[in-house]
Amino acid sequence: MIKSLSTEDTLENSGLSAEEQQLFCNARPKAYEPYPIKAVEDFANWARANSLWILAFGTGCGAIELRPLMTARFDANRFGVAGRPTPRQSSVFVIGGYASVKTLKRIIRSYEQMQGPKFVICLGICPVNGGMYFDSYNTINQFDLYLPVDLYITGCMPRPEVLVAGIMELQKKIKQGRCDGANRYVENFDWYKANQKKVIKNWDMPDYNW
Amino acid sequence: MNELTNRLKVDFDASEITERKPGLTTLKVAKDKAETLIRELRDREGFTHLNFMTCIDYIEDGIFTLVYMLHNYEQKQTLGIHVDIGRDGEEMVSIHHLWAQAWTYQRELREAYGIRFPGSPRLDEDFVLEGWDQIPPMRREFDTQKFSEERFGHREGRQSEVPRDHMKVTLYPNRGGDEQ
Amino acid sequence: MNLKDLLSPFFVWQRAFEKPYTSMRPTIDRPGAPAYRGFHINVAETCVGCGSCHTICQNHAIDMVPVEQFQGRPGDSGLRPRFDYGRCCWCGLCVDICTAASLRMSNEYAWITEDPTEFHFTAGVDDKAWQDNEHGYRRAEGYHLYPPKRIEMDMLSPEESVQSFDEVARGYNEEQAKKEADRCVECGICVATCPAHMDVPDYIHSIRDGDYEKGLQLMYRTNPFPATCGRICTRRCESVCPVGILGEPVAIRWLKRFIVDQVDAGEYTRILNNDAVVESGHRVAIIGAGPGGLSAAYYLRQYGHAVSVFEAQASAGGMLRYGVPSYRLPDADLDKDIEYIVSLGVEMNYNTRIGKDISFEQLLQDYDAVFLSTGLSVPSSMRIQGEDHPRVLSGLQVLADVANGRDPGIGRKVAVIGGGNVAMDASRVSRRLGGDVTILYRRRIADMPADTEEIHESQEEGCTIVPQAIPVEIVDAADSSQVTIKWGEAEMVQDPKGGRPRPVLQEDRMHEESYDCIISAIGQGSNLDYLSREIQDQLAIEWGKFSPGEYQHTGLARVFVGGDVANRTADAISAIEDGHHAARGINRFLNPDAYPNNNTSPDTTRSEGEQQ
Amino acid sequence: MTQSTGHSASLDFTQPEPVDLSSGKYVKLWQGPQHPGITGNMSLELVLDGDTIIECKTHVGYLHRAFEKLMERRNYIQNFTVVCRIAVPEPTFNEYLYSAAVEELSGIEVPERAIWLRTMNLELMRLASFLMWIGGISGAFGKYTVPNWTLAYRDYVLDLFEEMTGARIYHMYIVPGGVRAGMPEGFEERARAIMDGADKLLDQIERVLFNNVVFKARSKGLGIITPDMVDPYGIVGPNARACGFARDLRKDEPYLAYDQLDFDIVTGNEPDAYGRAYCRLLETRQSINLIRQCLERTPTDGPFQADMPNVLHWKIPPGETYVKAECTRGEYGYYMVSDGSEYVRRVHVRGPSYTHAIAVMERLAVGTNIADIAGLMVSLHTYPPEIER
Amino acid sequence: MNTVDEILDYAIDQEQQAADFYASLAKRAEKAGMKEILLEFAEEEKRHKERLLAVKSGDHELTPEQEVLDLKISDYLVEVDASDDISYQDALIVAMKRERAAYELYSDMAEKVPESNLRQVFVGLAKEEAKHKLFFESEYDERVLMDN
Repeated sequence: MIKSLSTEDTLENSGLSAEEQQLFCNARPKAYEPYPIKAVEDFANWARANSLWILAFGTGCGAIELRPLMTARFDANRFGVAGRPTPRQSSVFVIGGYASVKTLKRIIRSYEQMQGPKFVICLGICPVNGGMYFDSYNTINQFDLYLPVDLYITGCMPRPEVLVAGIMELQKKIKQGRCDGANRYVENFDWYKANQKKVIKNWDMPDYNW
Repeated sequence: MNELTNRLKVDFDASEITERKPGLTTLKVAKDKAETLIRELRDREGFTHLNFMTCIDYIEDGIFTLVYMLHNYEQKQTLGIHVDIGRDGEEMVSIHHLWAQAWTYQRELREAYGIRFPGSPRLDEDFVLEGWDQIPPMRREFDTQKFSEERFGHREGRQSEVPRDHMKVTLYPNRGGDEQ
Repeated sequence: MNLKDLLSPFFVWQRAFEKPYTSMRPTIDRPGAPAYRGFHINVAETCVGCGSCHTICQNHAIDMVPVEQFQGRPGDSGLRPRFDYGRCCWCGLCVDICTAASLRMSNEYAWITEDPTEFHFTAGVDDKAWQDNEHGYRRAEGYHLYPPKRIEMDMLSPEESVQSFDEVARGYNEEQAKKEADRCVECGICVATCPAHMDVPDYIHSIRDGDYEKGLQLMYRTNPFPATCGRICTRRCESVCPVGILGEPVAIRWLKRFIVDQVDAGEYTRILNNDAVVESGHRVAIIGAGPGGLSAAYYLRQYGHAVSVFEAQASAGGMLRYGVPSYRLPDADLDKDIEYIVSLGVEMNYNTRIGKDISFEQLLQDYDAVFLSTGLSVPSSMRIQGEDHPRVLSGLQVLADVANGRDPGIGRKVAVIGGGNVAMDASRVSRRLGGDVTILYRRRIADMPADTEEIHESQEEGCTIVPQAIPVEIVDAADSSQVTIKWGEAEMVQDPKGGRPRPVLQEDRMHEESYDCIISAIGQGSNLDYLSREIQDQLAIEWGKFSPGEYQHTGLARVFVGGDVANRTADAISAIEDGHHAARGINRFLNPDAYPNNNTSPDTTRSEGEQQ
Repeated sequence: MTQSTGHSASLDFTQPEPVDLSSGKYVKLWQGPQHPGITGNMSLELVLDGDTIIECKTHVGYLHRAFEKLMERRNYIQNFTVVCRIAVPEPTFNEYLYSAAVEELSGIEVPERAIWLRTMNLELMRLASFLMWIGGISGAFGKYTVPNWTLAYRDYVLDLFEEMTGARIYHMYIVPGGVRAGMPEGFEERARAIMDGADKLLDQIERVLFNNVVFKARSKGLGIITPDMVDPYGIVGPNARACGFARDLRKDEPYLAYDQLDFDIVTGNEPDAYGRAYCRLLETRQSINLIRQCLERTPTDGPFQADMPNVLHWKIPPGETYVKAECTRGEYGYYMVSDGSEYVRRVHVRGPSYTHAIAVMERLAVGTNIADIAGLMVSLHTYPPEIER
Repeated sequence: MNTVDEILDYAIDQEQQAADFYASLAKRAEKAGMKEILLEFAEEEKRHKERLLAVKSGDHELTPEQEVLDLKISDYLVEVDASDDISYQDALIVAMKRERAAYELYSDMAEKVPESNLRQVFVGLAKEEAKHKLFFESEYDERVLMDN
């Protein structure tokens, strides 16, 4: 099902005017290469795991439990978690439940702008199998068709406590060097793009954003 | 309220005047009289608040019923005005000049049902949808589950049995009312 | 701007001395509230797999999946709910609707995984950490999503009812019927339990829709005696109705009756539209015009076979006519069912006794197949001293006399022996004839095989039930028109081998009482004397009953059996199903080409197992 | 002080001509949906002249889940679980209004105890929502301390919800026919303690935030709603009350037990962001007061659910109704049409943000400094999901 | 009968006679299905015999101290003839009565013999017969008195 990465190196960014094409990077995404020395890579992973910066993008109702998470009661800062306003500074993308097609387009753009290594956590049931909105014409049903996901937290809504647990789980996974979502995206880039374009009908944006 | 509805009956041929509950009355007027009626209610009768504007799809009768819900703060009365229009590309008089939010409603109705309101600003801009390539989704003939299954798919691994059928197959396959 | 405004931000420092909000170990210190709606718990033993949770789930998050160890349990579909936590929204509607109260929720809420396909589990079957959690949401006392109590049926008061043979249950009116029909959860467990597998949820649905003609059509698919069964069915369906687990079961019998009562007999032909039958040219003989025989006749006519029914009595109906008193089943309603069956072109031969008026061998010669349903017509004997006293009557005889309009001559003071439906019928009939009735039963009231309603109603009508009374001897009374019974009290003793407790006579507690008559109603046996010894041997008879094969066929080719004489349950609905199924079997037998895998031949008798 | 302005014919709602961007003088800026200064998930298309906004267009639909369509496909009981998702900060209002509409159409009388429990729930919900909003407005003007207090304190209110209803966010407690459970044991004391703490917290917030010179400087005079805008723009709730309109559905057309509760309509006379914020602060206090009254008067026994038909095939007689309630943002309403079948014919959810976030926002934004746009938006208390549903 | 073995031989012989009785009855049985039932009774008696043989050979012990439930059903039933057209009910009554008679015989003997060892054997045999009686009485209670 998953097509391997094609040999072409550049993207066409089809659908954009020539003028706009110049504004974007035309190269295909690159996979992250671990440091050749394991100790160095382990150290890097330890550092990454302890500074998870979450992109401030409330894509759905899950955002409501992110706020308590970040404020005094659950105080995620002590786990090295912070909210960042821009994707360029963020390493964790929390998908707050359902994603409408319109939002999915913005999620993809934001995700691509994030710098690696980057991780995706899906909250709630809707990204797993459609959840409450399994029959809605405007929400996608399986988030992992469009972007790679590192961790799922079920619940509706997942409580802040389980978000904390999820973040700890993610940290563990990063420290073990098993969070390869971003690399999966690169390796199966064409497959992901095909899926994305199947649902996003007005694809008036670059194929890859950074 | 009775006085008012009686007058509307005479002046605007309002029909189907129904008091749904104390404080909520609905009536039906013809399409060409609707705008005048609403304007008069707003300017003369104190129905200054547009609660909302929406549409009901009566696909079996081939009509859309537009609903304008107006409220009078003084008398604490709400008046629902029903206007029937054809389902197939029929236009409706816009009321965007009467309330500031009316054009938003009209934009929504254009997108959700395909009803056109000539003169209404930004009518053809996308409202909540983006890149929509199907029939307007709120029309009753649009099957959202089928669409969702086709476009978004569902995760595999689900299978369910109907208790009654399961029991028939496992317990009494040759009996019951099916074989005749 | 004033100084206060400038200083106000510094009041923030006040908070430095307050108790901090921060939860130090959020994942450990904060379990869900005691009533939290967390992950699901199902007590799979209690669950009956009705699927109401599946029906109510708006997210389609619940699948009903077969679970090996629950297959084939009575009143259990064998399915259990399987949850998809990629769909569930923890609304708890499944818990609220759960008919068996087996489903609830724990206060666990943490499930984190990398694999989105993991979020499925069959609650109570798959091993999950929260299965034994004590906390969590469960339905509050007094909260229902369907009415737990059934709509009361109008009944004649006991004072009125003993005055005449008028029907006691007056039937639902439309509003009552619709309300009662509304209580059905449409699980269909009743369909499997009903011996005839009637489409209960479907015809109940037709009541809600007000479409009684469709309801009638649905009922005739499996039962050509709806007016009868709507009144006197033993309704095993209601005993398994999941609505009855926590509340009262849906009044399926009364609803069935309601549909029939709404449709005029004259309309039957139009509604059921049986004209389209193509005559097959085959001829089938049926012995016994009881529910089994006539049911077979009805369905054989559906297949287009010519049917001749032979009945020893002067009219059709068998035990329904001669054994069921008219205050339970008025003749008019029985006739409604029978007349429609007969109207389909069934040849009726009344007053014709096989073995006397025509021999069984003759039938075998003249017809392509024979269906035997001669029922149980011989009253069982108590085998105690003095049983042949002239003032000892049999319950069946009393009932038959009353049905035929004869006076059974019971006198005033009556004792009835037995605890089955015949005993109750005989008692209540005696009450109506002016008798003062005492029922002697050897076990406890709870052990009585009669319908609980029947027991209750007979008590209401003034019959005295003396439980744990074992008749020991019958002797002449001082008054020659009376008879005296000696009976002893019984203790219920648990049989070490299990089973229900057995009564043991206590010789030191004996009683003696004189009555105008004693009605013995302790059961019936079959009379198969019309069959020759050779044929009996071939038909495979055990315990005085046939044990037919899968399609009601016997060891003798072309002979099919059914009804009380061939089943263990001995009730009308089983007989009806036997007749229906025999019709199927006969049809298969007569059309071997259409059913290549025919299993109605004598070779397969009993190989498919006895019928349930 | 009901003050009806009538309808000002002079007000002009025609859309301005689009600005000519090719001149190079103006710059177009998209704010959102991925932007920390946006409430919820929506976006603003701004055209700037320097740092002044000269044109604003609101774009919504990022949270569109087609509730009204989905509700036509689910039966009456199933819908009750769906509706609360329409507005995350205030799901209870959806639950109540949906239930009330169904009850009105089917003629179900809700028992006394359920009415009180519902009232208390709605007020708790208002309290939680206001606390979150106060944090929001404070954050929008760059003061990040207060959100830490209010969101943490809101969590205590959510704890009360969790205890009572079994869930923190989507309570699904108010069900057609009544409520799902009574008050748990000891709830009253715990709730009172939390109310006392909330009172104290609000005093601190008033001192720290509302007296704050920076907050005052930035919010006063921002986004002035003139009284003649109120009716033509359909402005309701605290936004209207802040400019002197004493309109509150809880008093004007009392529902549930509000006619038995003692409170006054909060009005203000500063129709700017500060005035609206202060108005909401007072309403938060009012909610606390109302919750205390409810705690005192809610019956502790008796039924909490009306006699219900079997919900699996519940048909409701044909009819239509419009029910409304005063949520934190103003008139929240459900319009429901039934056609006698098991499925609702049409539900329209009327959220106050529909006009606040689009018509009002687009008008008020013009002439505002780009730095204040987040504050302006929060001060209108808009919430996108109730726009697009 | 002065030794244990003699007593046991007598009892075994009694069981064999019973088996023969049912077998001959089965041969003559007219009613449908009764043949099988009577043969089944004969089998049951043979099983009793096997048991006693096992006791004699020492593989099995009698249990005189065991309490056996007495349903007393047979006590008040009338004697019936073992006729050719015997019904199931009557066959059970015949069987119960036979077992009852055997039980009473052994009980009487137990009272009469002075030797406690022999007495124990008689009591054990009586208990054994009581069990057989219980078997048939339970069967009667279950099947014949089903509706009662």
